[in-house]
Formats: sequence, structure tokens, C-alpha cells
Amino acid sequence: MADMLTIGGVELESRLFLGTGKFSSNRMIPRVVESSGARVVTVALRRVDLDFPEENIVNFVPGECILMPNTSGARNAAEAVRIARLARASGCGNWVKIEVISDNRYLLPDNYETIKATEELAADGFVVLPYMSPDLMVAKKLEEVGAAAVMPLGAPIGSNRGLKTKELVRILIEEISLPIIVDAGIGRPSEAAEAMEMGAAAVLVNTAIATAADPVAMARAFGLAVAAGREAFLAGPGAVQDLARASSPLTGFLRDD
Amino acid sequence: MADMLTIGGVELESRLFLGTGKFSSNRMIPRVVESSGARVVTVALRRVDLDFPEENIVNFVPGECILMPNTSGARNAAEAVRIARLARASGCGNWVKIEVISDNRYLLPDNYETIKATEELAADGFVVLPYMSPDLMVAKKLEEVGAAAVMPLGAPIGSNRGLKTKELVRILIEEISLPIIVDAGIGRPSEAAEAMEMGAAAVLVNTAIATAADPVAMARAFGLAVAAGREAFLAGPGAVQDLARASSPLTGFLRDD
Amino acid sequence: MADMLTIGGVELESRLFLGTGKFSSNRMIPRVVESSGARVVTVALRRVDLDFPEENIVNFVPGECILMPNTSGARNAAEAVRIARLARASGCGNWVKIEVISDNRYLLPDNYETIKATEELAADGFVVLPYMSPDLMVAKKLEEVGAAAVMPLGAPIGSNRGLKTKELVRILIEEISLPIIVDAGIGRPSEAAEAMEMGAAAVLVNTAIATAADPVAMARAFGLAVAAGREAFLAGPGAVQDLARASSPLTGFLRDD
Amino acid sequence: MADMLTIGGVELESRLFLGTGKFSSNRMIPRVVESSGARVVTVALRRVDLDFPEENIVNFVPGECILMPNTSGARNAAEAVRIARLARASGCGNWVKIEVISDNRYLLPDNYETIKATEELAADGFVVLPYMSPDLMVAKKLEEVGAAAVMPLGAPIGSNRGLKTKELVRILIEEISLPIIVDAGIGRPSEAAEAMEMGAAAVLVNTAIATAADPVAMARAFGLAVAAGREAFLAGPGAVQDLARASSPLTGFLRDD
Amino acid sequence: MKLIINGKESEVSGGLTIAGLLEEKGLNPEIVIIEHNLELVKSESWPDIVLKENDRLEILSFVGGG
Amino acid sequence: MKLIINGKESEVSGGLTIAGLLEEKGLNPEIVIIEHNLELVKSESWPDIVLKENDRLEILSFVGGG
Amino acid sequence: MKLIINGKESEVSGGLTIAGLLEEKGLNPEIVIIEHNLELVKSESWPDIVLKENDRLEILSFVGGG
Amino acid sequence: MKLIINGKESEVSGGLTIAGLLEEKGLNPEIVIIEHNLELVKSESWPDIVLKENDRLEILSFVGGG
Repeated sequence: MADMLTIGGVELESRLFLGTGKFSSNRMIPRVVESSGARVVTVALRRVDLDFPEENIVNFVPGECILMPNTSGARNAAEAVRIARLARASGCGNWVKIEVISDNRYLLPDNYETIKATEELAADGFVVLPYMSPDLMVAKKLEEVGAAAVMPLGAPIGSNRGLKTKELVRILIEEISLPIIVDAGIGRPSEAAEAMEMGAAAVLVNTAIATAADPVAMARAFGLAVAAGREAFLAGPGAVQDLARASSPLTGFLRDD
Repeated sequence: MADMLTIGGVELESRLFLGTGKFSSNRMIPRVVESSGARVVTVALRRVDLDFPEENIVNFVPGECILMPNTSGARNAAEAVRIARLARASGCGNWVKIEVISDNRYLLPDNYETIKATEELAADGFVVLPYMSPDLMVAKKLEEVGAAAVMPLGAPIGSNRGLKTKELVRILIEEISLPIIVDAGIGRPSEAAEAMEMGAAAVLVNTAIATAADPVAMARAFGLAVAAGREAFLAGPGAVQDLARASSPLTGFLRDD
Repeated sequence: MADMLTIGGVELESRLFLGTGKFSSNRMIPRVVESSGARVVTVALRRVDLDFPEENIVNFVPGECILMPNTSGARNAAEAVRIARLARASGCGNWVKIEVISDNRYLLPDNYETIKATEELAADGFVVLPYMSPDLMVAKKLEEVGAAAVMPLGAPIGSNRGLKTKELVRILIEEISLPIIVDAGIGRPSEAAEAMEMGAAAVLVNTAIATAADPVAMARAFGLAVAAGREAFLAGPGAVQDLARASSPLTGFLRDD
Repeated sequence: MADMLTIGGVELESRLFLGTGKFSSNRMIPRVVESSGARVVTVALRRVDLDFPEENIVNFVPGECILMPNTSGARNAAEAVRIARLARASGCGNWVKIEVISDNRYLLPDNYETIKATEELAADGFVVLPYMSPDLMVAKKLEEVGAAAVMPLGAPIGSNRGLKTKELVRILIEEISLPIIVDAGIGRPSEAAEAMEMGAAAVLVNTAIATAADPVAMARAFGLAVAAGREAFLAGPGAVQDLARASSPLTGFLRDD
Repeated sequence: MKLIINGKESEVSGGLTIAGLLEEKGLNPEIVIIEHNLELVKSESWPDIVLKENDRLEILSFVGGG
Repeated sequence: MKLIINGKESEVSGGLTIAGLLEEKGLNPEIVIIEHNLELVKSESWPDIVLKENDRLEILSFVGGG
Repeated sequence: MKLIINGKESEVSGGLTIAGLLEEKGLNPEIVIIEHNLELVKSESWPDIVLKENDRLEILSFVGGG
Repeated sequence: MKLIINGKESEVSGGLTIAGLLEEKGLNPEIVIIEHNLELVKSESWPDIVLKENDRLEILSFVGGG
């Protein structure tokens, strides 16, 4: 019996969610998605530059993936809701990553507006995954208003700094019954594995893969690490000891005294 | 072209080495080895208890594996050499893990005696992998006297404390041309992945797997994590930033102002 | 010209704030306050147990100290405001530490209710120091509504776990112009010193001192550490290097070759 | 009864040892020594540049200090012994810091040669403080051959990287009866305080003070931090908890329900 | 006469003042803070305020807290 | 005729439909999402909707994002 | 006859070969390694080597180890 | 006359004492330590020791070090 993650009624085998920003070329996306094993992929909605229209990223995302548009650019709940509705209406499904940010230096989310947007969109039938600053009371409210998961940051977006909010994320995992998905800041597969060992339900990675010298290989590395961390969480790690514990028997030594 | 680790003229695909101590039953070993993917497996040599003779562990190690007897029980170079020669003569190959310990509380190795044993056994045609306390000058001497790899400890044997000697291991990896294999102390797959991301050639794990609630699953987790860390090392991780770096474009926002 | 911390128009020489809970006896308080050097001391308001009335803690706090009643027990802004007004009316000054908590396991604050209480009490002339879960947007709101300082937690109250929220506190210090005072979780003087080296304006310590084997000595240790960390922050630490940098000259060696 | 550190029969009140390298001007030394409170001060021996003879650093070290010449420049025991004897014969006392280094990139010590030099000089009546790479077996040998203290590195010399070898230093403190003095790598007062909280007998600091924007103030900061850490070690820190522990009473709340 | 003191019903003799109640309860007036029907009452007025049936009284004090 | 397209004023020939505008701008209809006066418009209706003076049009598309 | 087996004195009937000893002790020859007076002895020679008074015999085997 | 001073050959006038050499080099005797042919020489004896061809002299001093 496989260990699946169920969100919005969908069963997911891979617990790695993939962001599609910052890749040198969209042509790379299909190979990155494939090597990562991810089935949930985020995209952003933007005005078309009429002078230089780009290709639509959606055409590069394998069909079996769930598209999760984010509300990046939104500075408050109303803007987030508008973006979410346009995205859904365009036919790419009803998942949305809420991202409400007015801090331009650290791109830290506005938890209050995020709760408001989550409530409105959940009531409107969206599968809502809010990006948030780790805060237990906020996570509880997000749960109340119908979030499908809670996505605390590990460190500032795109910083590759790692799981710097471990202490608070640990508490969310323990106290919140929704899936906790670590989003933002994870820079190395080992950090993704650690989040999973702690009991995170999944991790969302973008910059660490997009800024690697070989994004396709790094995507594979993250896929393996997330699976490793999940497997370890389920396998029940042994206790940590202050002293040494011999791994070879302490009797029957071949000695002449 | 696969990324292989070559030691003693043998090409290894898996960079996870496995210890066989502390398992609840030898019958578990074949499944643990298989799920881990390991091809180098350590064993110990002991006097038979004439009243309760045990099964020989070797019969439980899949035939395709390289057996690496350790010299546990040795308190000096001479005892280590004697054990190594008996083990080799018994027909299980010419690999040996040097382990010379006289500290019974933290089981920390005696680097001096380890150098002596390494020199003698390397001259005698063994493939010698010495377990050592991380020390650059000692690693250089081990290289001079013919070690096939250097195995610094991450933390005391069996402690599951993790990669506590990161700073010194980082320097060994940078300064020593032999494969650096982190042995002892690693307690979680994420820690094994981190060692590999740093450029370790392999990791040797025993207690973390043997003391897990489900050793077969934990062995798989370590196998995945080691592969992930190696892949990440080769993929060239992106830079770590103090500030945030947006993963979605910072232009073309849908806004009414 | 001394380096003073100014809060609510008061100039403070010591940047260690002291909590008075959990001491084995109130009689110890005067000596703890004295050895710590603290001049801001927190107390709590409680119903008198009519069967076993206790001594009033206030009688044990040296007269030169600023009393800062906390609103512990409050589960929302209204309860916090009521407690603050009673405390002030009782004549112990107009400072208040806002503490609004409904999580009984980790005692994590409710940032929303904390903002509401801060706004109402600041408008009513209090010097308001809100205890909060580190969140940049919340800190900005607290600044807008008139807080005199912002007091993010380092770890759960009374856990002695240390500065686990370093990443978020670092950002508050950088982005918020109010004094940032690390409150809760600090368990060792070295952790208090580190908070000060990062640029925190002060730290509030209670459990780490009250639960020490010798609280009077530990109070002195924290007083010294806070002064050390502040001095280091002002002194401008040198750069951290990856490689070694000789501290003795690399020329003029006495050598025969 | 004051808590004194006794080394070589001398009682020391300050547990901060000071290095004198890298200061912008020797004229600064007296004020740095004074603000640090240090009474043990290291110097190096070098050939005079006949074209540009420098002032002798000794003239800038306050008379009440113990001078501890280091053997920097020595690549083996013989060179270290020669330097030590010249330094002593010149009349600056019989303390010596053994420093035997042949790695020019990380300046990591050669533990073997260090043991040899320690043995010879201790037998010759020196008070020998060897700088070493943290290794329990080596520390035990240094104790056997007459070292007055053992000085493990925290990180490479001059790197300001901090107490990166905590795990190994912790074991030395526990297992070795000589004073353990953390030498090299400490970059912040908080790190010095942490070493002392762990039970280190003293710390030796040079680069962190010499490279600060204001060395005199940073010296004071280190003096305070070392005193704080020592006081905390003696005061017996309280336990670290996973959960929160209220610092205000959990009864007698003023509530209407 | 029934009062609600610190959230609990308790019987006291009628016509008591706040000061009288404290004396009856053996409480040191120096150390307590009194809220009477949600109004804080300064100690000066304790001798003058006569308690009535069902009055809500909070008798509070400062204790150690962090 | 003046329209507000993606927040900017722009002049287009009168009587254009949304489909016509896209053609005039050389935009591939497959890849865009159209909001017309704050209403999302499905592509089926693009040929039928005739744009009027001062209409607000948002021409959007999905791009890479995290 | 007295031998030192695995560091302990033990009495065995005289004239035993190594093979005979293993049989007497009920040890499976497949799983053991024999050192006889500090010399490793290959299993082929076990039937031929006759043990003498005070011979030192080490009977070893591989066990789990890290 | 040739001496090896601090590892380098240098020419000095013959018959010089150590004290004389220091004077000639303009070195303050207070601050230096002298090793003459691998023997440390105390300052008292500097005026008496006459340097000979090929003598090895180390003129040392303490500098800042960690």
C-alpha cells in the first residue's frame, strides 16, 4: 500500500512540488519536471508584453501535472482573489497558491491578508494552499477557514538559506492537522530531506533547482531527497545518544591478555 | 557515463557503505542490504562462543557484496594487523577497515596506531580504509602510507548525533586527494545527504539503520539520500543569498494602479 | 557618552530585562535584580487566594526599577486591556508587556489580538511592549499602532531552547526602527550575547535565571553577557573567513633553510 | 573565595588569554590588554629586519602580564624547541605556546610533532600550552608528557568562524583533567561565552579583537563574555525543554468565565 | 449576603464595606488591588464603599511573572 | 479609438472585436487570457465582443513562477 | 590433554585433530576460522593436524559489525 | 669579513664584537635577542665576543603573535 499525500481529493505520490520561475529557458521545464517526479507545479499570471509576447509556460508543463497558479504580485486579499479567479476561469484547474506580499526586500508574506484570501477562495471552491510566515495561531485560522494545506517559509524566497524556521515549523507539524508544506528558502536536497524527516507533508522548491548549474540533475536530487526524508520519517529513526554505542560486539575479542 | 566511485580498483555504483552490527536478527541483513543498494558491507571477527555458536554473518551477506572486515577490538596496530590477516586468510577478500580504539567511552580512534596499521597492511597488499578522528595532518600521512580512502568520524560511533565534525571534514575533502568517507555518527538520511553535498565520496552507516523501527525502510531512505546528495554535489548548487530573490517575475503585475 | 536604551522616554543603562516568575522564593528577588543589573522587571497580576494570600511581589522589587506588568492570562485583546488598566490604576506605572495567548502547549502569542491590544493601550497613554511571534508584517503594524518596542520570541516560553528564530529576528532588527527585544526561550548567556551581537536592543530573561542552580550567579552571568554582546555590536566585529589567516607574522622565521 | 584558574603554579583571575598579532599599531596593545582584563599574552619570535627594525612588542605589554611566546614558524618539534629555548633565555619567563604547523592553507597543527615538543620542553621545565587539533587520544598523550593545559582549535586560525569543533572539544573537557583552553577560530564574544559554558577553562583570542573596528571595545566585550560564560558554568544552567513552561502562574487568572 | 468574589460566590455579613471585608478576610490592604463591579477602586475609598447583594468583587495582587 | 490595455492607453481602429485586436497585435490566441472591463471572457466569445471607447482590457498569460 | 582455546584452558581427549575437535565441540566447520599457535590453518589441513598439549587454538567467526 | 646574519651572508669589518655589530647596524640592544653559532648569548657578553669569519648570527626580537 503506497504512502500517498492527499490534497484537495487528489492522491499524490511525489511530495516534491515544483516552481517554474527563473529557469534559463522554458524548454528545460519538461525535463526538470520529469527528473524531479513532481506532479504539482506552480506558475504565475502576468500581463502579456505586447511588444515581446512570451510563450505560455503552461505549454511546457506535462499534461499529467496539477497546475497551481500563485497569486504573486498581490499586495492584499482582493488582488489575490482576482488573480485566482482569472487563473481558474482560464481553465487550468482550481488549485491556487496564495501569496500576498508587500515587503519587497525579504518578500515575507502578509499573514492577515492571506487568511482573508484563503477564506474567500476556499468558500468559492478553490483548493487553497497559502504561503505563510510560520505562526501557530495563523495556521489554526487558516485551518478554520478552509485551507487545504499550510505552506510556511523555511527562509526568504529564493535565498537558498535552508530550513531556518525549523523550531516554528516543528510546532506547526505537531499542532496542525493539515499537511504542512515547507515553501521557500530550501536550498539543498539535504534540507528538503530534513524537513520531511521532521514530518512535513511535502516541500515546494524552485530557486534551488533553477539556479543550479545543472537544473535537471538537481531536480532529480531533490526528488530523491524528498523520498528519502519521507521514508525515514515513516521508518522511525533511532534515538540520538550523548555517548558512543559500539556497533561491533564488545565481547569475544581476539586478544592475548 | 555513470558516476562511479573507484576504490582498490573496484568500481562502485552505490556510495553507501553498510555496517551489519546491532540488527535484531541476521535474517534481516539480506533485505537491508538489498533495500540500501550498498555493495560494501562491514563485518567483525570474534571468538566463537563454544557454548552458543552463532551463525556466521557472512552467510547472510549477498554474494555480490564486497566484505570489509573491521579490526574492532584492536587496541593497537599489532592487534589490528593480526585481525586483518586472519580475516583475509579466511578467504573473504583483501579489504579491511582499520579500527584501533582504546577509549571505551566515546570509542574515538587512536590516529597514531591507525597510521602504523595502515602502513603495514597497505604494504602487505590490503585495500585499507582507516577509521580516524578528523585531522588534516593525519589524513596526509594516511595518504602517504597507502590508504585507499580516509574515513573520518562525523560523531561518536553509534551516537546518531550527525555530522558534528563538518568543519574538519570539509577541509579533508578539500585538501586530500583520496576518497573521504564519513564513518560513524550519522543518524539521519539528511545528514548523509549533507555529507555527500559537501563532496564526501561515500558514507558508512550502521547504527542509524539498525536502530530504526523499520531497518529495511531506513536502509532504503539512506540509499536514496546518499544518491541525492551525490547528485546535488555534481549538479552544482546555486548561491546562498542574504536577501530574498523573487521566484516569480517582478514585472507585468495585474494591478489597477 | 554612555550607550543608553531609550524606551517610553526613559533612558536605560542595562539592556537585560528580568522576569520574576518561578523563583523558589520571593526573598531571592532583590539579590537577583541587583546581580543582574536589570532596571526593567516584569510581574503578573492574579486573583488573591483568599485562603492563602501571598506576599505582593512588588515589595521585593527594588524601588529604582521600572515595573512592567504583563497581561498573562489574557486570551484576547479585551482581557489584556482590562488587566493592563487595573495594573496601571494600582499605581505601578504605565509600562505594560502585552501577552495574549490561547495556545496552552507552546504558549505562542496571538499576533492579531496583540496588535489590537497594543493599539488601544498605546492610544490610552501606556508604554506598550508587545510579546509576539516573529513576523515582519506584524512588527510593522505594531510600529504603526504605537508600540514602544517589539518583543519577538526566541523559542517557546520557559523552554531554554535559545535563539531558534534567529533568521526572522535578524530581519526584524534590520527592517523595524523600534527597539527589538528578544523575549522568551533564551536559555544561556551566550545566546543572550548572540542576540545582542545581532543588534537586538535588549533581551528579557526569566526561566533561564530562575531555574539555574544558583539564580543570583546566573543573573550576574546574563548581565555580563548582555553587556558583552552590546559592546561587540558597537565595536564592529571583523569578517568571517573560509580559510585561515595567520595571527603571527608569516615572515622572518628562524630557520636553517 | 574567588574562582581562579591555576596554570603552571600561577593563579589567574581572567580566563581570557590574548594574542597580540595583527593590531594596526603596537601602541594600541596596552589599552587592549587593559580593557580585556587578560593576564596571559602571546607573542612571537622573529628575525629582526635589519633595514627596518621594529619596536619590541614586549615593551607594550603591561608588566603584570605573563608573556607566552608561541613557536609559530616551527614546522617540527626541533624547530619549536629551539624557538622556545631562545625565548626563555631572553628572560621572558618559562611559558610557551607550542605551535607546529606545516599546512599553510588552514594552518592546522601537527599533533605528533606537538606531542614531541611538549614532552621535551615540559621535561626541561617549561610551562607548556600546546595548540592542537581536537583529538582525545592526542590530548591524553599531551597530559602524559607534561602539558600544563591543552589548547584545541575552535576553527582555523584567524577565520573568526567560531566554535566549529564543539563536539570534540566537549569530549576533551569531559575526559581530560587538564585545563582545556579553546584557541583559534573564535570570532564573537557569544562564542567565547559558549565555550566557557561548556566548561572550557579559558579561551585565547587574537584575530577577533585585532580585526574589530574598535579593538579596545571588542577586547572589553570578550572579557565580559568570558566572565559571563564561566559564571554561567558555575551557576548550573537549567534544563532545556521541548515544550513551553509558563513563567507566570497558570492559576488565579482574572476572567469572567 | 451573597457576593461574587474572584469569580466565586461567597456569603458575607450584610452592610460590609470593602475595608471591612478585607479585615474580615484577614487581607493586608497594602498588597491588594480591588475591582468593584468592573470599576477599579482606589484604597482611599475602601472604607466608604458599602457592598451590596451580588456585587462582583475582584481582589487582586501582583505575583512573580515573566 | 482609445482603450486601456494592460493598464496603458492605446489607440486602436474602431469597431474591433477582441479577436480582431489579438490578430492586429499579432498575439497567439492560444496563449492568452482576456479580462474585459473586469470580466473574464472565454475565447469562444472573442470574435463576438466589439470593443468600445475606454474599454479596459487585460491581456494575460501564464509565466514561470514559484 | 590441556589446550588453550579462545584464551581459556580446556580439557580434551588426547590425539585429537582440529577437525576432530570441531566435531567434538559440535561446531559447523563451514563457519569457523582457525588459528593454531598463532598460525592460520586452512580447512583442508584440519583433518591432518593433531593437537598437542598446551597448543593455543583460536576458533573465530565473523559476526555483525560496523 | 663574511658573516651569516639571519640566514643571509653579509660583509662586515673584521674584529667586530657583537655589541659593535649592533652599533654598526644601528640596532637598539634593548630589543634584540642574539644567537651566536646556535648558542644564545646574554647581553652582558656582547661587548666581549669577537665575531669570526663565517660565524652564524641570529638577531631576533619579539613581535605581535597569536
